[in-house]
Amino acid sequence: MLTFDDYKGQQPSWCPGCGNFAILNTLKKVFVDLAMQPHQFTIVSGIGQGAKLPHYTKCNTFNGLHGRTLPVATGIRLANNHMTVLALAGDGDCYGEGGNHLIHAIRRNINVTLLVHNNQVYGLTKGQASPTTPQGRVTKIQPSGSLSEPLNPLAMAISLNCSFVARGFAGASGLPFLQEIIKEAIRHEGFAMVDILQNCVTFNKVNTFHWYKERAYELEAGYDPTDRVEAFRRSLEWGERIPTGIFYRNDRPSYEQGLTVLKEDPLVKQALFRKDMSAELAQLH
Amino acid sequence: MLTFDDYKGQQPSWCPGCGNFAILNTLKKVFVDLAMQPHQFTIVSGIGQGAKLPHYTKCNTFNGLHGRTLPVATGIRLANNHMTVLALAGDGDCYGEGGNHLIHAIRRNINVTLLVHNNQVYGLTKGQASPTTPQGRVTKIQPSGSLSEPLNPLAMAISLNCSFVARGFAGASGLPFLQEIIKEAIRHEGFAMVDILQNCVTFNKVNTFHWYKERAYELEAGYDPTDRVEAFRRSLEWGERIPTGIFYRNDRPSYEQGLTVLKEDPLVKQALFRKDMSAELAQLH
Amino acid sequence: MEYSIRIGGEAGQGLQLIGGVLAKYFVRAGFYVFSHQDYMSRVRGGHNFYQITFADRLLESVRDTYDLLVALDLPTIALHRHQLNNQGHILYDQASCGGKQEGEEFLDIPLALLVEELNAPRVMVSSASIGAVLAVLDLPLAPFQGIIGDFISKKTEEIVASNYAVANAAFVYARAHYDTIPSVPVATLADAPLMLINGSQAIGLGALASGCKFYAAYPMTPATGIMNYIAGKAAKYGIVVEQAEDEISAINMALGASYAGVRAMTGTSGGGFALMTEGLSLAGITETPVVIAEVQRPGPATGLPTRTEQSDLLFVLHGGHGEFPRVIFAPGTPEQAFYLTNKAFHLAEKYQIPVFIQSDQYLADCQWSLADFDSRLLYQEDFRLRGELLVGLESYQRYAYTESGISPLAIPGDSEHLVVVDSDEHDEDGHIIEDAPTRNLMVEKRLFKKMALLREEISPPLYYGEHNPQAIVVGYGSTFGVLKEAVEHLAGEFKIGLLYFSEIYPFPLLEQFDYVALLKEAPVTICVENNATSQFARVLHGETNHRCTYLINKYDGRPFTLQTLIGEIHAYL
Amino acid sequence: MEYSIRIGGEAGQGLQLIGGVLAKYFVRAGFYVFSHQDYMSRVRGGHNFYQITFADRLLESVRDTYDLLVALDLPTIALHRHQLNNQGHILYDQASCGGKQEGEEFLDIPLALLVEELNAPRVMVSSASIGAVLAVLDLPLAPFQGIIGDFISKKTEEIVASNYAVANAAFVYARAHYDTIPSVPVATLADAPLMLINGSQAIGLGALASGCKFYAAYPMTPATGIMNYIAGKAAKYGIVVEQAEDEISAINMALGASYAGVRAMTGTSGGGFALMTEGLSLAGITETPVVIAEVQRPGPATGLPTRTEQSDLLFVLHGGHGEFPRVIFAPGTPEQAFYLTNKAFHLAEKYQIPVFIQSDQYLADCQWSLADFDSRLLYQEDFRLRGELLVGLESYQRYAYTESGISPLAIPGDSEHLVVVDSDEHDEDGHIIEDAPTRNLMVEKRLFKKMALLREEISPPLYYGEHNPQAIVVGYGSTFGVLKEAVEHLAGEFKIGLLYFSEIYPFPLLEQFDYVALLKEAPVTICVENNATSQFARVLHGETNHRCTYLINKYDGRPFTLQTLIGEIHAYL
Ligand SMILES: Cc1ncc(C[n+]2csc(CCOP(=O)(O)OP(=O)(O)O)c2C)c(N)n1
Ligand SMILES: Cc1ncc(C[n+]2csc(CCOP(=O)(O)OP(=O)(O)O)c2C)c(N)n1
Ligand code: SF4
Ligand code: SF4
Ligand SMILES: [Mg+2]
Ligand SMILES: [Mg+2]
Repeated sequence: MLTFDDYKGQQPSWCPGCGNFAILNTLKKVFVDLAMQPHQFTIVSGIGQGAKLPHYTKCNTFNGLHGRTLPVATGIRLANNHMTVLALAGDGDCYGEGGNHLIHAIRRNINVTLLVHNNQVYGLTKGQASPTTPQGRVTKIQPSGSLSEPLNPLAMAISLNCSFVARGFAGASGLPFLQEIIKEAIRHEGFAMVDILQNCVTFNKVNTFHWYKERAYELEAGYDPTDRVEAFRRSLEWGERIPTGIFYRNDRPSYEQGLTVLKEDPLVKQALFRKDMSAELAQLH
Repeated sequence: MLTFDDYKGQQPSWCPGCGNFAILNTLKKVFVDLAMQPHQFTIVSGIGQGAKLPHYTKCNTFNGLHGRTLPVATGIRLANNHMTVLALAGDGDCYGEGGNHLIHAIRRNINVTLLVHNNQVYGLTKGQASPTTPQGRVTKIQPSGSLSEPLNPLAMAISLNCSFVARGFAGASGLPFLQEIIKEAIRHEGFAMVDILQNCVTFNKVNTFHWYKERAYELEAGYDPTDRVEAFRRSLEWGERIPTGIFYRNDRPSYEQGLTVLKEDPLVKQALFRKDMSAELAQLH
Repeated sequence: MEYSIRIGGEAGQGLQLIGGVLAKYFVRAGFYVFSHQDYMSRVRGGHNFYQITFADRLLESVRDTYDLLVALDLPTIALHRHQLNNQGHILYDQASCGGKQEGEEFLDIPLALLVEELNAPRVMVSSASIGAVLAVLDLPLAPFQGIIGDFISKKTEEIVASNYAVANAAFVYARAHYDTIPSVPVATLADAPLMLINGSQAIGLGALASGCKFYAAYPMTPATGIMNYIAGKAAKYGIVVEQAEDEISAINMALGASYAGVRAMTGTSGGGFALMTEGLSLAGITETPVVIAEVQRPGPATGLPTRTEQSDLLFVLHGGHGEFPRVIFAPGTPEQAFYLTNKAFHLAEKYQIPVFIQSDQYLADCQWSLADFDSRLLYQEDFRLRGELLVGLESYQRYAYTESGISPLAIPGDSEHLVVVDSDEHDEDGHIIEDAPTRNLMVEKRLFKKMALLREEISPPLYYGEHNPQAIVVGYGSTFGVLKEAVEHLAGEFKIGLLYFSEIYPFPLLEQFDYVALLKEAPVTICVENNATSQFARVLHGETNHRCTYLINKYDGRPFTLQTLIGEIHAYL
Repeated sequence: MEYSIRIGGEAGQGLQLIGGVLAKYFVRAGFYVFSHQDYMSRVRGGHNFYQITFADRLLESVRDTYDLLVALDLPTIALHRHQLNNQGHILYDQASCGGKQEGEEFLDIPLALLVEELNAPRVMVSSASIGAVLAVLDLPLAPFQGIIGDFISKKTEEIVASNYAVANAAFVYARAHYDTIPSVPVATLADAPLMLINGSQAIGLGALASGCKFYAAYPMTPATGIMNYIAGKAAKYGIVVEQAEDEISAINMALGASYAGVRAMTGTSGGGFALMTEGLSLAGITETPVVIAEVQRPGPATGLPTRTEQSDLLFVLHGGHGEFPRVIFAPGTPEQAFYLTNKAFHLAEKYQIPVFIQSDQYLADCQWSLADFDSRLLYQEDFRLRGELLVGLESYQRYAYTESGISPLAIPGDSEHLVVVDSDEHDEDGHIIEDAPTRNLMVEKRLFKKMALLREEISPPLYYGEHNPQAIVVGYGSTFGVLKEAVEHLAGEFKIGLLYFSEIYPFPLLEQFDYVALLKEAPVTICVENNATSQFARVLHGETNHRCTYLINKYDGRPFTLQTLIGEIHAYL
């Protein structure tokens, strides 16, 4: 039996009070709950504060480029569909630099669990507006306030018929629920996106832990996550009340399920070389 | 008074029967209707079959890279917000390679009219699946059929609160309506996306002109394009019946309206150089 | 004996079918063949041509002139008749070329009419053209039947028969109206029949033969041919071929797959490669093996998208931020392409680095007739930490310092050992570091140690020619064939040699062959490149300190053609 | 007189405030100042330091050792005490450094306690440190009051007063307990007060002074400083500063804005530049002026994101597919950065090309004390077809062939003439073509003709030193200051010179200054670079055929420091 401490990694370099600690601890609990052996899963991350997380636990790790988590995660799954793959990214990473990959990972329905550390700001680069930053927020680069409409990742994912769309909140009160959401997301066969509201004590002085805490609530029991239009409607709720939970899910087949070459074995387990190329040569005669 | 023939450009290089001809002619009619002087508007396009269009009419033209129409169009509008800017792109160009720019152009609400020549295929590169290609479609690269869920551009735009979202059909029956839609789109202050169903006689043998014609219908009179959830619901309609028309619009301010430095004059009309830098130097003392 | 045919017309008029079938026919008939395509960036219309030379000896380049021009439209006649050889002929149909043409060279065949008379669909005019060509060349029609099926999408017996009937009608008509033109002796080949193969297929085949299990790319001319080929074999070989949403994704997917334990590849042209350079740098710091086919076309930007150029060498050599090792191969024939693709996979995995196969539209699309490749010559060695190597392994560090700089490459999930890779500078475990000593050690391990060993892996350049030549022609990549034929031609008159590089970087050492001494001693050295700025000559100078006496450049999007190149070289001799 | 202070501690402990205020203080006090920051890629924690040297003569580099170490935590003492000069001191607070430290060099000041006693917030420990430092140096506290306000976000009178009170408490305490350490004579400057300016500010200022109206970028360390500076001035200067969704967008936006008629710029670091290379090539073929600041950090990939390196030179030189002209400047001081940014805008528009300002984290973040820049030296010429030039203009072709290769640059919408640009190869009108003759003409116009003229625009390198030196040190870019100080130091003992390049490409001609002859005649030439593969030495060889005798490289992410570099050069003399 693996315990929480078995997932201890490097010393985190986050600011004291950063919401990333809660996400890290919740994840470790999920690993314990699901009895995930460290070598049986891979965490892919980009560049940003949240993206440092895999170093702070025990797992196979691909800490790649800013914005490019999902292509790497997709490549891993296609090469080894027996590997559990989590992708961790910041809101800048995943909705900014990497926005295109998100769209297409959702379309593919690749069996990857995406956790977005959404602190509504670029943390590591010191406080610029991110795609989820509220309109009007003043930063060094936007001294008269950010002008763009903040991106609603849940609505967008639902519009793309993402097979699992959820939001969690990384504050004490929200953690047990977040833990359940992430567990469901990992268990889900197909692409699962969990947008996690995370405070940044240093650069986001508005959407603080308390700000979220006052607003976040759980989608009511009896909420039907299979109704796409209703899910869309609920995803638009933002402001005084912010719903968390699994907004939408469907059971369209995962990408891997559609690939006949993966029917028997993952690519990585298949024969390496084939000496006899004569059939291919003959075809060219 | 400008006439249709005043917009004659180079000889088109499209296949006979290609839906792009209808789009070209409709556009020229729009130019006539709106009395747009060729030098008063710029068409930005990417690389693809539809993207060749600006050469086939008369206008300022920036025929740039595959996938990068919207950043160029945005740059033009920011430098000169008195210029009418149209962006033309293929479904591969705009929803594939350029997907990220679409998300963020919508968020900005930059005053650009985007026309997507959506033939559900990569035309210029000879028939690969595009983001809007139906699942199961066989191509050279996808010999067992395309696996991804086709992208629903309207639903995605609505989820991003795009301020003008429409679909047109480039077949004879749909042209007068398309013409009206494009006119509205150009008149709209803010980002306007028009997805145009266009046949490709060479590489899309399924979604032919007739296939579209049988299915396309106009959104009913009395349809309320300001109801976002309803617009989302209608945008999901696809199959035996395909709605066309203006699905959604809102009047959030355009990006340019929010920029104080553009309040008086476009950048391009502002003073060029300032000799006296002493205030800035003094600040460094 | 040597005979050239140029078929000209609009896109959509069946040039590829006519040219493809004829090239295959000639190979099957026992000739050596070389074919070349010149096409515009459009699907219909415009002006394109397809040129085939066949002979009784190895052919490796495009001829400036031809013996038979098949004109599918009037512009073809206007554009190409001046390059017809003496006694050459122009085969055409009045109906598609604006009426009867006057002149002895014209062979007037009512192709469209013949098709109509048989109630066959108009597209079968292509088969009629083929029938007429074969008749004119006095070659039998029968083998056509076994070939045409491979070139049409719906290969039913009925359609094949119908094509044959049409071809036959034209064949009979041509026989009846025109004497057969040249006397074409069917060459008898000593051994096995030849393959007809282009560079894209050769690279694809090389990938299959090297255990490639993953190919991710975004469509881009002229690189798409590789993807098409591999996709066609994917089911059989157990390969995932993934059309990515963009090139950034393509290379990152390939890195993900490679990290997960399979041999992975991507391919693109210059514009797509530009988007991959950040991922290339990621391969560099994470030490993830990857093979990249960069298939050049004339730039900058969209440039001339369906044409050829060798203008990305320095970009591929220096692309990506920061400093890391790489290998670049630039094959000159499908044969080189096949074996070098195999060597690319071999070195990529052995050294855990990105390796390039740099090709171009010319190599990608031209067809060579070649003997079968020999699978026994392939590198097929697995460098991963697998099976027995894992037994009892106590600890594992992805970036362990070693004598060679190469750390053991484990597969995540294969054992309890974790595989941690990082785009930040890292320690032996793969975790982020910022201290100077670790950084220094990692640069030494990753860059200096590996580069030193890599140099030893590179084969010397090829040299054809005299021992003490008056002049040496220098070249690399896809110009191999035309350079070789040109030098062979000039060798009658001059003491001349060809120094040819297909393994470009790192530059070959001098131990096995001191080509620098050879260059220094030659009174004249001439570097020939399909670009404007002599990129290879600059690399050569940087690596060897030798500056070539003369530079021959071509940057109009067209390949060098044999007779013109002979003339250009001759001018410097 | 020269005095160095190093302040060490964790991110979040106020290093930037302490260092920033002190540097400003010393400048205002009439000293020359040089400051340097060493920080980790994290917002809190880790280990960072800030180093300031002040003196009565121009300072241009980092010292290896220092006279005063301000230790905000215990690791600082452990890590840095060994580099303390003889008679140097360590100022610390027992409370934050794990208790009392034994040793004569320790100056123990209860900073936290003093803050607490005043009921001031903990962050004000920074002001206390400053007060203590000033006391120790025997400098007056009063000027502190006028400076502190610029360094805190909420600049109310109350908070300023409170900071002052805290500083004063520490000042008084230190005065009471320790003799003032060195006798620091306040230098008297001949003329105007100096600016304290870093490379980012200088580039930003250069952009303002050159009529830049559009700056698009994606945040990336260490390039963000330029964007911050310009964003702060945008309202005043009428500039749109756009945070793009990615770097691809940033460069394409800049090209759109430039096409539309305004001077446009983008900036990024290596990884972001990798993503811009396709757009760079687009600038090349469309002939769209653009200025690109490439601010280097150690790669590959994420590398050491907050540190310094000169490892992207060859990437910037050869980045982008296809062949097109470009200019690269690599300034060595804020002064050079300012004037070269201006020249970059000038040449970009004059020749309608991309021009680079290549900087690095060292240049970006270090602060120099410099005299005011002189606006009269600026290029401020408008090359667009505007106003009178448009009157009566009958026709317009964006890519008209001209003697110089430069076609008139019109602004869309300014007249009835249409401006058509294309990423495909095009004719004079800007429409797509595929024929060979037009292609050749365009390559000649765009590349050959312009490059020939561009060469004439480049200033010769700088040379400091003897006429017939025994040894020449060669360098480029941000190492200027340390090279100059090192060579000045060695000049006492050796006949030595410094040959320094800040205008890198095209390479300077020899007409004005035959630096190649100089190099060839010197018995020893030593190229010093902040990278692993001697990229500049390779460019130098390619352009001049001169190979340096020795190469000094540093690739640990840290800049060269003066004494160490002197030692390394000395070893080769
Ligand atoms: C190509 C590229 N562009 C820019 C950067 C610089 N960069 C690093 S992290 C980051 C944004 C961080 O924001 P986010 O993704 O929201 O993560 P957070 O730090 O807030 O957790 C940026 C812009 C980079 N590393 N690579
Ligand atoms: C960076 C880059 N990648 C790939 C290409 C090749 N390419 C040109 S057009 C095109 C797709 C065309 O499809 P679409 O955008 O749908 O336009 P259509 O031809 O169907 O109108 C591609 C992949 C390119 N020009 N640039
Ligand atoms: S800057 Fe913000 S996101 Fe980053 S570690 Fe600190 S609190 Fe967390
Ligand atoms: S290939 Fe299709 S999209 Fe392209 S021109 Fe032909 S019909 Fe139109
Ligand atoms: Mg964030
Ligand atoms: Mg399309």
